Amino acid sequence: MLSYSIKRLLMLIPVLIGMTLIVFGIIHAIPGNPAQTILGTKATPEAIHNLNQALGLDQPWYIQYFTYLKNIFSGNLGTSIQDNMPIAREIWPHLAATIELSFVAMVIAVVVGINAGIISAWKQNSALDYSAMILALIGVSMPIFWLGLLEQWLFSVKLNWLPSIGRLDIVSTVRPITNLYLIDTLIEGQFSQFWMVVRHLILPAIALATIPTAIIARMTRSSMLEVLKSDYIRTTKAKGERMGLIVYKYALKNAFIPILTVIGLQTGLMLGGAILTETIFGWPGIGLYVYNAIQYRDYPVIQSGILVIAFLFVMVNFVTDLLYGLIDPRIKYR
Amino acid sequence: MPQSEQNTAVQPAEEEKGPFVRNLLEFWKSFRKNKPAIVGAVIVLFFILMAAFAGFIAPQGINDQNINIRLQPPSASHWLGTDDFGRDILSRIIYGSRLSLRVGFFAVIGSIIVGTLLGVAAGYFGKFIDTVISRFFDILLAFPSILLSIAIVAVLGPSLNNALVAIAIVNVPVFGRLVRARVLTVKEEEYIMAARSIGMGNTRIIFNHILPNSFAPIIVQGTLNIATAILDAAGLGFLGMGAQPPQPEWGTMLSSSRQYITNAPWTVLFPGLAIILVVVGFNLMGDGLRDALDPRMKN
Amino acid sequence: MADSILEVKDLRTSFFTDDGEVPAVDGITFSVKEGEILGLVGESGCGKSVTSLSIMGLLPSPPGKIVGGQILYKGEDISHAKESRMRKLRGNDIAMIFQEPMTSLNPVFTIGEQLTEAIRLHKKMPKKDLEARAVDLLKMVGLPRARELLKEYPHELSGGMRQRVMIAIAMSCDPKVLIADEPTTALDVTIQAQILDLMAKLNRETHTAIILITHDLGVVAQVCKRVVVMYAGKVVEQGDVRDIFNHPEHPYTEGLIRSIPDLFSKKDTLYTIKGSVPKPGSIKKGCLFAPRCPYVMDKCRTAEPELTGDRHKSRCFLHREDA
Amino acid sequence: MSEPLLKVEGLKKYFPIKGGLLGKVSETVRAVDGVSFSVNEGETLGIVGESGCGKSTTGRMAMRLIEPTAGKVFFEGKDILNLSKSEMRRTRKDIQMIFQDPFASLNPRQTVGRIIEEPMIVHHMGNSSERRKRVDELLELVGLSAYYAKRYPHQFSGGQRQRIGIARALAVRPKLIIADEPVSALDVSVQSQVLNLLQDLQKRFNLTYIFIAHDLSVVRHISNRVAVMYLGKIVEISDSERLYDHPEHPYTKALLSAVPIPDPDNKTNRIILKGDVPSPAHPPAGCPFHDRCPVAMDICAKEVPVLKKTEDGRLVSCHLYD
Repeated sequence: MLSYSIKRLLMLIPVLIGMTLIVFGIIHAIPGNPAQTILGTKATPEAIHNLNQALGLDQPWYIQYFTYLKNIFSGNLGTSIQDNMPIAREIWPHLAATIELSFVAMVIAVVVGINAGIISAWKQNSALDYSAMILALIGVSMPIFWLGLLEQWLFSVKLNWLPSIGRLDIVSTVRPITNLYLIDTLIEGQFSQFWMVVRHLILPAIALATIPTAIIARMTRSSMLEVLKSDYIRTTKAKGERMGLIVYKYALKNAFIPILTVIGLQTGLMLGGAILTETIFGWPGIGLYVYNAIQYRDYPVIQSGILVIAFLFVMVNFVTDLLYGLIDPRIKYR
Repeated sequence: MPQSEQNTAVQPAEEEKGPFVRNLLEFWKSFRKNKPAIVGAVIVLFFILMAAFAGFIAPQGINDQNINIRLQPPSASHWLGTDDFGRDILSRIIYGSRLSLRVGFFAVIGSIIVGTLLGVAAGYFGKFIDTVISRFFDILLAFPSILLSIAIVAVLGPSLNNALVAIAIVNVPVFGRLVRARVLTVKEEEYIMAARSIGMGNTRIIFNHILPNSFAPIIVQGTLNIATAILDAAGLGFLGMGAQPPQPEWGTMLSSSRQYITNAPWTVLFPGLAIILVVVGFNLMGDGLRDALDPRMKN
Repeated sequence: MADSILEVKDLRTSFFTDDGEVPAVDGITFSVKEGEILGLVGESGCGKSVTSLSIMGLLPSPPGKIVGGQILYKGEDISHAKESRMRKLRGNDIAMIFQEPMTSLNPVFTIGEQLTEAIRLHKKMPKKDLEARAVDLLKMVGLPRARELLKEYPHELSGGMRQRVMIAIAMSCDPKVLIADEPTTALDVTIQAQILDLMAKLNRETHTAIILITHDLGVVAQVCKRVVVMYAGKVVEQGDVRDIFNHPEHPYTEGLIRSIPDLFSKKDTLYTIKGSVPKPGSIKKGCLFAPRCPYVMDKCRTAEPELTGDRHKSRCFLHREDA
Repeated sequence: MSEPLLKVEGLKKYFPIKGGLLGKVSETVRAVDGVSFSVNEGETLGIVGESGCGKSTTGRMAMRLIEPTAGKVFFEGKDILNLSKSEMRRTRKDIQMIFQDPFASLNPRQTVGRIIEEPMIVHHMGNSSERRKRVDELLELVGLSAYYAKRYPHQFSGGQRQRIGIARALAVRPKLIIADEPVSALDVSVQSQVLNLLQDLQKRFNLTYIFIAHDLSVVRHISNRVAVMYLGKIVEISDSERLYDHPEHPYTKALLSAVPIPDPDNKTNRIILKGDVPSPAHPPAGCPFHDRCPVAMDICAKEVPVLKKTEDGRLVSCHLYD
């Protein structure tokens, strides 16, 4: 198991290097003079020269790349052009907001998706199965920004049940400890604040959870159907085990391997896909951070934001790989 | 199912048709039984016809503005209402189908061509070539897809065509890996061993045996990817990184209408429904094709 | 018969597909006596596996369905028994082992978990006795290192060992009937010899009746007392193993026996049965074997013979006075 | 005696298993470990053994579908392992193969006619109409009708597909046919049809066969000489009459006694071997069979026996006959 983990970790190295190359390349792929593009047509030649120097663009590219790598390893993610702040310091609250939102959305997606998929497979071709699968089909086909807009319109504007913007009510503040407000409010023991945080999470989390829920449900169903047809489940049936137990206790463990892949993949995609949800719900996460940076052509922020998200994505997939080993005893031998 | 010597005799009438036609007939037979797939195909056909004949069907032009009738609810003269410039939403949706289908088809065709070439090379030749190409796929796949397309658009500048290019690039590894895996599986099949045993060379094996047997999964994945490409294009449009107003791209329409959602929800509702419908169509058709083409489902 | 533990009477099982009803088992009758080994032979597609799944109530349904006849276990008709009743019988009274030992064990649970499952379901046994019982079972099927094996996973075992584990699982609740569906087909010949030897030993020691389903006439001749020969969903011949092999009455049985190459002497050409097995339901009239039969008479193409005879029964006009 | 058609010397195939952190070779599977035999024109050599004994790998190496790790393969006197790619491709015309799985060895997307025609195209034989005519002949030859040429493999039964595979192998008029378990996927009644066909074709075209199978009765029926393999080595090789009637190697004895005889009155005492075949990655030291051998001696665990001629002229690798 340990050697497997280390091997997988070593295999990540070329991927991570490739990733930094691509992110590094973003600024160099901009047609024309990047500094000019960033500052706009009215910029003075002096300002352009200064920015070029600040970004190190006057150096040969490989020197720039090694400087870039060195900076990343020393925890320096560059400086934002917009507000001249170090990105490494600025990025954490945004990242925390995204992680909180994605985590809640993933919990919803896993609980709803897996159960819907299991029941669909168990009661294959029943009305329940059909309705679940039609819903799942619509779920994977839904533009989540559209769903978010409709949610806001229905639950905030028409019914006025839930807030539609931000992580907090405008007037309140939460003392950031971890920047994960669900945890921060509980540490402080402020339960009304906690409730407020939860209410703000509901709509964006549902919007963000829609696609993963649908994908997990579909994957669970097909994986489960496959397992239920297998010889070893027939063996279990031949022992006289009841169907409910067969499905939840035995078959689920087998069926879970492809489901886990999907969960890992979707968790990563969520971190990236949150950009749409975050712009709609004014959620100050990393997606919104990058989105705003794009509007301002703040390339260092774009680069670092993308790098951080991609790094998280790769790490999530790495952890997923390790989790296989816990479920599937055969994996140790590969 | 056991088959007997006598009972497999095909009717002479069917026998006269070429093998290709009979293959097609057989495919159609199993596809026809799949009702959801038919529904999907009908939806897709509907949108294709709509795009082709937009000029004839649309009651008004794309940009026929009339400030006097801005933000009107659906009515007999404007079935789906009007937007903030008084443009007919139905007409814009009809014209918009051209943009969405264009992005969907061409992005996917681009990814298929590049992905297949790389995938075949990696799978068939293996070793060093495989390592390089596979690492390249790994790196591209290390970015969440929407984020990578945003990054590409951020570099190329926002426009529908750049969004198309971005989506195509992002999907290259999807097809590349699919084809590579398919080639690896097919390569191990006994009929490839048989082809080698009769003295056949590499090129001929790839073109006569491996590619035809990789065709079905590419078609299936391609159909499903048109669906996601349309969704991604709409998402980019919504973020202002795809089609630019006044182009009637559905995501872009949503983005420019979102401020009117309270007073004129139809301006948001209908473009969204159009996206869902066409995406559902491609998804259903893709699932249906998988069932009809997947050799594992066939006896 | 009083000493029959399991009786199958005119069982008919069909698959309902898009092309209509396909009769896989078409009115078969046989019985299993307490403690005997009964062979059920036939080529692929003859319905022998469908028969076993029908008895166990494990037909994939849809599309499979029992459409007629009875399955009597100790006199009780279980052909349409409730699922809850079948669950009590399965694994406890009637157990089954399958052809593919490589896929019949769940890869993500240990041998111990899978071995004790049926016992936990059917017998009340304190936890501490459970492990001892599991060890005994593994020893009974001749597996070494029993205690360590309990903690191992199926992929760590060879095919022959897995099939022994399957047998241990099947025997774990002392069933009255063990259905073995091609238990040695996937195994090498020396391992097959081990497994057949083991099954014969268990049969002697525990008096569990065994229905051995196989396509291999050699296996049948070596271990079975009585034989049922199936062709295209019907029983064509049944009787004592010696009668069947020494005086086959049905031309199909005769053909099967004669087409096996001989290990002890070399013949110039092998006997063959022309053609191949018909698709279920494709022959509407007459004897199902008529198109392939070397002794076919006009009558065979129009009327279907009954299964007649006393201890040695066959379904053929040849041995009938009225033919 | 004339030159044998095919002669194999010291053939070995080791498959490395990579493992550990840096993908080092952690183990070597000795799939075939020094196999030598020869086949004369017009005869059938049977190779029997249980799964994993290396018989299929041997067959594939004999026609260089798998590159051997070591050894020599002489076909009509020339070493085919030294041939260039294009020379090898030309030689393939003379050596053809029939595969085990009639479902997997035919490309599902090609018509039967195309499948049979393909070898002729590869070897530039005849023009299109001549080839078409030959396809029809071949189909008739293997007992199918010519009008089947337009169909696809999945429209045929297992036995029919195996006939198609045979027709494909015959298309280029080969001298040697290597048949790898050609009947093991078939039902008994169909199996005998295919065996008769193979024998019939051998007589008509003076074909030479290497017949690889696990079924001992089938091998006896079709072979003039038989080689028994165990863990990548040949343990006994002789003409089939003698081998079957008086097996000498303890493994051959056990193997033969394990075959269930379709005769209820013949219940000879079986030799039940203990345990399983060891993994070819960790073969036992000394004689590979010694840990299961009922008559093993001390020397068997230490020294690897070599294939030696015994008194009656057959080759056995066992210390009992030293």
